[in-house]
Amino acid sequence: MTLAVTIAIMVAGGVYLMLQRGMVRIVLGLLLVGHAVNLLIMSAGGVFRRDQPLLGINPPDWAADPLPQAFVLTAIVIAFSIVIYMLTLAASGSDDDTEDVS
Amino acid sequence: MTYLLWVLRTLRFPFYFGFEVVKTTFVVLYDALTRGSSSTPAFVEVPTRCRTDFETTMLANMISLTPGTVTVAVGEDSPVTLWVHSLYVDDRASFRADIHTMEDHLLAVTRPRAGVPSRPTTAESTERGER
Amino acid sequence: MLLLTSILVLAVTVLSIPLVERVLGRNTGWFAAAVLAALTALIAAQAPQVLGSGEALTYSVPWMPQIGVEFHLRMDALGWMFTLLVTGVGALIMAYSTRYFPPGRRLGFYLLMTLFAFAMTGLVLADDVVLLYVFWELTTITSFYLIGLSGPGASRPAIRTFLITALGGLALLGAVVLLVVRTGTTQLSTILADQSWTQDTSFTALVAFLVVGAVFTKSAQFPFHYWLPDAMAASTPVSAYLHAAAMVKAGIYLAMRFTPAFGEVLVWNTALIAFGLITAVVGAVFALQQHDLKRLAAYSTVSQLGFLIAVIGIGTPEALVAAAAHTVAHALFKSALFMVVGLVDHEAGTRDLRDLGGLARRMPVTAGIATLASLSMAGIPPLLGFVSKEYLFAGLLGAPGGPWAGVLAGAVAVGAAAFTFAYSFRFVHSAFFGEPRGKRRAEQEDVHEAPVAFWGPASLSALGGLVLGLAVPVLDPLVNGVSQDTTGTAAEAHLLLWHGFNPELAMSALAIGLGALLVWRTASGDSYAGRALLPVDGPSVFERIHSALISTGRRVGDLTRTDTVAFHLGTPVVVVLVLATAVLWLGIDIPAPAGQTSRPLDWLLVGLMGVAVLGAVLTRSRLAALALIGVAGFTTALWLFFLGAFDVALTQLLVEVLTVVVAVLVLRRLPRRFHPVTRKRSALTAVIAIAAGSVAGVAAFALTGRRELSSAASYFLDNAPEDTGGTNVVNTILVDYRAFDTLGELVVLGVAGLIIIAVLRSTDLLPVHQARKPSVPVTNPVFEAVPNTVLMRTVAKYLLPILVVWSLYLLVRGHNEPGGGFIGGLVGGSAFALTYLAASSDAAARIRLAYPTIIGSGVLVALGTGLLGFLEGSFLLPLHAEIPLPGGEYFHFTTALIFDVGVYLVVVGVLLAALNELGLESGDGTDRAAPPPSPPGTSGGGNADETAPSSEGSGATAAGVDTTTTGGAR
Amino acid sequence: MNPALLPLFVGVPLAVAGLMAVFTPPMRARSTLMMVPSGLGLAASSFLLWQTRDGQIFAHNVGLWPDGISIPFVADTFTALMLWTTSLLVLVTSAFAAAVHDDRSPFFPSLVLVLYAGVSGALLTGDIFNLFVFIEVMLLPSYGLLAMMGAFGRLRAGRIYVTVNLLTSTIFLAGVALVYGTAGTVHMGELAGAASESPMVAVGMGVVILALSIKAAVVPVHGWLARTYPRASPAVTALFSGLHTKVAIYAIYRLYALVFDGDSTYLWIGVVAFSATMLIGVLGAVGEDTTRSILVFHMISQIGYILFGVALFTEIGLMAGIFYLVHHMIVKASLFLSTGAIEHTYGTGALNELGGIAQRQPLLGLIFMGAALSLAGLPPFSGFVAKLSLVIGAVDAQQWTAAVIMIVVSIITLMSMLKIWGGVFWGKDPARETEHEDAGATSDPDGSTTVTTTRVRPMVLVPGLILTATTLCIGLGAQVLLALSTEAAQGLLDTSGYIEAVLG
Amino acid sequence: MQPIDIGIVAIVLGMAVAAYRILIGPSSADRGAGADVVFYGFVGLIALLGFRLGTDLVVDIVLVCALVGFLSALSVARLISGGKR
Amino acid sequence: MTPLEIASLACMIAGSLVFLAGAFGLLRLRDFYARLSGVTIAGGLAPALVFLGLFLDYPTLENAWKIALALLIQLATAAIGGNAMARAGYLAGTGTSSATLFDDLEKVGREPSTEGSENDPGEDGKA
Ligand code: NA
Ligand code: NA
Repeated sequence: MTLAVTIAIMVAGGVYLMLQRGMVRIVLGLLLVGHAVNLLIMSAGGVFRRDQPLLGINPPDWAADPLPQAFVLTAIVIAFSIVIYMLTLAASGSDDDTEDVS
Repeated sequence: MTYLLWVLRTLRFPFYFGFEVVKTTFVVLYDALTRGSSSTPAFVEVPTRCRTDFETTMLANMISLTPGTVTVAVGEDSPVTLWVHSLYVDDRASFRADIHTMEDHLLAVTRPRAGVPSRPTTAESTERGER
Repeated sequence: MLLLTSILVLAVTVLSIPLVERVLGRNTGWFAAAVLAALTALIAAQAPQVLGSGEALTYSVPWMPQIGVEFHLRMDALGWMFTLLVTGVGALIMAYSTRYFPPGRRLGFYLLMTLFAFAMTGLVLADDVVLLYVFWELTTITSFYLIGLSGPGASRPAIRTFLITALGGLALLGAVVLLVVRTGTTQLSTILADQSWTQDTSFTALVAFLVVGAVFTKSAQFPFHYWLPDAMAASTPVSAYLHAAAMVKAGIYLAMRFTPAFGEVLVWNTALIAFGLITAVVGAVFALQQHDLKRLAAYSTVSQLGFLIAVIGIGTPEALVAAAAHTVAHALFKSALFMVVGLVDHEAGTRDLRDLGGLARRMPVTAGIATLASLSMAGIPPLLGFVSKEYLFAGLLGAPGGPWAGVLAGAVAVGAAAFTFAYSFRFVHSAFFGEPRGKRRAEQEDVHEAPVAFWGPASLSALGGLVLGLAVPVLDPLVNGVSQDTTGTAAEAHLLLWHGFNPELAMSALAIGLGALLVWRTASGDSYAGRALLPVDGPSVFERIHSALISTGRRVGDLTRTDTVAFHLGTPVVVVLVLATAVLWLGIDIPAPAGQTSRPLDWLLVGLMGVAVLGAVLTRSRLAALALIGVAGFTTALWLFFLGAFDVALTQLLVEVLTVVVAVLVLRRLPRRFHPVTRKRSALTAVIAIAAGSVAGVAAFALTGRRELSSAASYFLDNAPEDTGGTNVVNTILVDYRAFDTLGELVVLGVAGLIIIAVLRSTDLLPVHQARKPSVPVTNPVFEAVPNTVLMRTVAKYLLPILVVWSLYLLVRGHNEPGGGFIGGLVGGSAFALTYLAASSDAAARIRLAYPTIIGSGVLVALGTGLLGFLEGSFLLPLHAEIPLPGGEYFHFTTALIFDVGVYLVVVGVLLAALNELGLESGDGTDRAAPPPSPPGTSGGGNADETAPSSEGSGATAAGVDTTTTGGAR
Repeated sequence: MNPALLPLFVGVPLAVAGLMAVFTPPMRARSTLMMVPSGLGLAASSFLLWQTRDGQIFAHNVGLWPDGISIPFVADTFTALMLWTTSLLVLVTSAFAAAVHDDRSPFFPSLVLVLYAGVSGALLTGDIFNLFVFIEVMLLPSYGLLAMMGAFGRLRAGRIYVTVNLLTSTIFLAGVALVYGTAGTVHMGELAGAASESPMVAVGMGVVILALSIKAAVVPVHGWLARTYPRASPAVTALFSGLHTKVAIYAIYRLYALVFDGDSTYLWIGVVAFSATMLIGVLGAVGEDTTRSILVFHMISQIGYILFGVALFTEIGLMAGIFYLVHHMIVKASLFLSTGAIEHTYGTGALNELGGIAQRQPLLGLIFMGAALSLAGLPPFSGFVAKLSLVIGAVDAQQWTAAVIMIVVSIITLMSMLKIWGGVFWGKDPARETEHEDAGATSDPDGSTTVTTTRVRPMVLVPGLILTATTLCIGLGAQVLLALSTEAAQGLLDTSGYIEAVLG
Repeated sequence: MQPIDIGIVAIVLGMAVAAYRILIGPSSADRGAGADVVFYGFVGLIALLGFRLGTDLVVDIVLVCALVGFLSALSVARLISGGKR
Repeated sequence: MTPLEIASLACMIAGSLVFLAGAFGLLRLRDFYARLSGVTIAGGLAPALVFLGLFLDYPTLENAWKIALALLIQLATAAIGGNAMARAGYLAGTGTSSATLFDDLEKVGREPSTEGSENDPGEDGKA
């Protein structure tokens, strides 16, 4: 529930920003939506188990599903790669506006 | 003997500075969390006795870490001049004196042999102290 | 075998044309004519079998068995007749072409003409509907090119012709598909013999309708007739062959071919008779109107094709006999007439009847040919045209639907025939007899007869009409065979020049009489020619539809013709919302949650996220938005901590920090505030956003957390230490179980570094934005870079080694505790970021490392580790070794660690690339020139969006130079 | 073939890409080196195609972890066919890029190779999260290729392209999350039939397929494609057109077959969306005025055709769709290469600024028109067989409206192809006109000669020629590709072989 | 609820307050200062979580945070001064 | 609870409250330079207390040096961050409170400024 509400807030905010003008705002919106989806992946593992899946420290009994964590790690890096590239695009050309030139 | 004193000074130093921080923290918090403000802010030029980058950095950081004061600029000369913004400045001279006290504690640690040199008192700075 | 031979010979001829043409040039026609003549002889020799015994020749070989298509060929009487027309007339035209064109290369023409002959032969021999369609379209395509060969002026007519005939072709395709699906076979003869589908009236009507569409467009029936005159832009040999004798007959052939199926289908009869007669009349009337000999011939063809279609529509054996006879007659006289047009055009330099006249004296042979052919066309005995027209009349009188129908059809036909007589007269008389007229009168003095090689083929064609007229019974087996093939009954017709007084004869006489009257009343058509009879003409109607379609298309394109990114992002979001609404509307049963998914402290994060997101949405300051999104990112990291994902949280944290570092490098080149948007748009966006958020929330709530731990998760938690030697299960997944994901991820990251470099080398960075320039004079001590950065440099000096050591520590321990290549790399990269940030000048900040090399090496290291896995049987399989340590313990070494080193290198390389490419201002490494102190009013009060063009240009140049000294790609 | 070698389809191009980023070889070697992996890939995929032609399926658990834990790499006929086509396109397009010197741009060879590796991985993987990763591996180089090479407006195009694709990838990832949340696995073998059994999984998988549809530019989410592709460099457009949307289509085929079991409940959605795609795409095309923008809209239209095959989900429908897919990849790339050659040589793709090229270079005209006619579905080219079988499939499934749309669309397709033909290959040659003006105005002989001797260099023509020849061969010898497509279609209809191969 | 949750609530509240400062500004420097505070709160919160979740793994994380958090502060400062070093 | 745990808890809660107070300082103090004091509190005393609490909770030698290192780094970086922010704000022309007595920097080189404290013209012209 809490995670779902968080995801809802993030997606709403992200979509709002994404549909605005200017590359930076769009990038920030996409970033936010990306975070939200990462949380969704975590949620997919079932967040009623919340112990760290570190078997040197914890027994596996209540360890969280490690697979979504690996997915999220990969997704974070991929999103980061694209975000820094998008920021590069925002800073090149004539300006960062994303609307038609009237 | 000098060495032992230095060790003691060094050991005392964190407590001195910790106390300074705690004290000023409460002063500033009182100001911030009560109605109105008693602050008399100013940007003050503070000549120092720091010779090495380490000393300069330590002094500037101590000033910055103390709530109510922050180092804004660092001058080029050696010994360096600092420009400090402070919330509570009565006049230049007294503020500089406060900073120099802090500097004394610092140099006492960073200069185990030479000890703390005397404070710079130039005609100009005295003059400036008069508002 | 003969069928295959014919097809193969033609195919080989086509393929050999490029070689032959290289040698023979325009005389390639002789070669082609020889081949076609030989084929004609070969096929004619089959008459005894095909016509005599009535047994069709067949050949078949599988082609596309998956959809039942076979390469079936079949030659019955109908096929025999059309094959002969194609090859015979083809031979004549090819020969004619050798002299029609001036000396020189004619590769395109001969290639296409032989290709056409090939296609047309295939069309009339195909016994597979798909194959038929293939050849049908092939004739269309060759026709298109042949018209287009005539130069720029022919391009629109060629395109119009192509489109209209292709439209019909698609109707044929529709019919083909319907038949194939219905009958389960593609063999034409089987389909036509199959009685099952013809019982279904509506299906039959649909197929008939589609076939009619194909027939009408190909054979230029009203209202598609206009393409034929339009196509006269083609050279005369092309017109003679395609637009008189062969291609237009494809429609006739198709109509005759399908008569067994549709002969009794009302829609078929009605459409063919009605439109055929209309076409006959319209064509004839328009023909008389023409000044251009070629257009006259073209309209005449339209008219004659109308006659043929109408009589095929009757569907009786007698009618089909007439159709067969007239097909032959028309091919002969019309090809002759077209060749005559070419002769006249060639010799007299014009085809305009207003500029011709009296040519008979200069070109007696041509005049003779023209006369002979025209007489046949006008239906004057003893030519073949007379006989065939008599049979046409007889056939039409038998129109189904009661006696009045026959009378009506007959009457209309007589009317059309009268016009036929008139334009035939006009053709011969206005061109060859009387006095020379018009502008070119003087030049006509120099006109002389064409060489024999030029007029020879035409004369053969014209004489054919005479010979066959006189010896018309020769055609009996043919026409009866055709009748047998198309109606199932042999008509047992005996073609005769004279078969007594009968209605047809009277109709012929009437037609000739009326025609003569018409000639007299219109001064052989002159007084009548050139007048507009209809308010519209075909080509302009076509063009109007064409441009209407184009403007519709433009409007369709306009729907998405915008660079507004929000539009392109909004569309998918809205689609998702629509589909989500549909799913919510339908509803899905969901099981109960598998555990307590919420904890009280979580609400703190919900609240913090709410504040951050709301702030980010509301603010118009770029910095605030970035910072607040950063807060949201940190809150996400906190969430990850709450969920027990320490590695992920740490990664998220580091990425967040580095994103900020990179983002500010970009942000300082942009205005302080975001672009303004209208309130209305904000409201709409807010609605979409809230809907999207709700959908996402509902999906997260309903579709997650409702099952027990997955089997994969249990496996990992139970087996990771034994399988991999690591206890940090997440890390073992990353570098062992799913190393392929990680390999992909690191490639993605590396490529991001490369494309940042590549894009910036092809594009200029924006300069630092005016609004962000310091507003303090250079003389102020705050401005001095070197003394003021001493603090950070000093701290950085102590921090750097810690960062490096710590990053390596994180790298190595990752397999068992939070860390790993990525986290280590990010911390290591931070060291470079610190170096960059703390430096007192760009020159000092520049990191002189070849970061593309670092990135590439990282990828190679990771890949190399992956390839090592092949030693034990699989890509990316980690190898393990126990390395003895001095203390008697063992260090568990795995190649996964080397893999992680690759990850580390890529991360570091990319961060270096971003910092150097985005962060540095100018190539010389010195500080930017101090900006002039700007008055407070302008520094902040100006339009945030405005950037003076001059400063932009200079800044861009400065930034562009940067590429010369950074990176190691060179 | 040893299935353990399948990951080399990814590994070899990546290795060469990495090497070329580390050591920058001299120009000439660069061009050659760039083509080595796709050449090897072509050979390997031909072999794979040969081996899988009878329905044999190769699968390998990468890293040798147990079934369901490991990421499987799987190759059946469909995969092999796609790999073959992909390799061919990458090879040919690389040759074109080398001929027009695109490969001299920074990192171009590396980026193309990574793109190739990404596509190969996406085709081979049997794990939907890994599919996500490989789609990203494919996209990242594309982001750069689009924005760094091309004409005016490429940066704007680059922005649209990267943002839309990121959004789409995010939606894809959300779908993966929901699938994992509901089904508890991302392994395609374990997911088999899951969506037809559980509506919850169907929703998650629906999100994945929706994201793939956006990537495939299905109407109404096609606008981004029409705005971005025409602005890249011709070689890049050709490469993208052949690969990107096609990977999405491939994945839709695979996932719908595997996870939905071709559930006919959702058939109507596809029928509506894909019919609209056919129609909107072709109408958009006919309204455009430059070669590439016309071709790009056609791409959208053709995507409707291809996806119709999976919407039908009959053997003939799938077979036709797969045939269409392969045909389309080849033909579209050919068209982009021939018009790209013109654009490269003459500096414009605007119909009203070109003309008379057929007369000057008949071979170029032939290359274009062969592909154009193929695109319009005319015999004897592959497009005819593709369209015929698809129409038969539609009629067979009683999808009358769609069948009619398919036929109507092909005439409009022809119309717009003729628009290019009439504008670029026939008609007045503006260069010649300029020549005359020059001759009249100035006495500078060099100026006019330069104009008239402008010709597309032979090396630039060869790539397009190869592809047009391929479409002709596929049309004439259709039974070969039809047989392979049928085999592929059967693999989609009966997924037990696939499941057995990945789960043992 | 546990006693430590008071601290967690306090820090989150403080972060929210700082976020509000980021939003209202008014100057870029104010926003930057707000961002700094949020980050410090984040570090503190992780330390508190170590107490709450009963793991000293957070010590390493805190160390990393202290090391890198400063980068964002320096970056933002660099932005505020328009890239001026 | 052991006394160590109680001490740990007390330190942590105290640190958190100091942080909250610092954040309120950031909100309430009247100009940017004053607000920096809030930052200093949140980045100096507050983390110091919290870190101490963390150490008391896990009082091992390894944690001792790690936390000591973390604290040193935290203090050093917080100070540098504060300095950088102050200088950047000054460079950007961030306004000062009207109560400000004097500015020695200005005497050395800064031109007279008309900027009011809460109305920062350097920021967001088109507000
Ligand atoms: Na301070
Ligand atoms: Na043109």
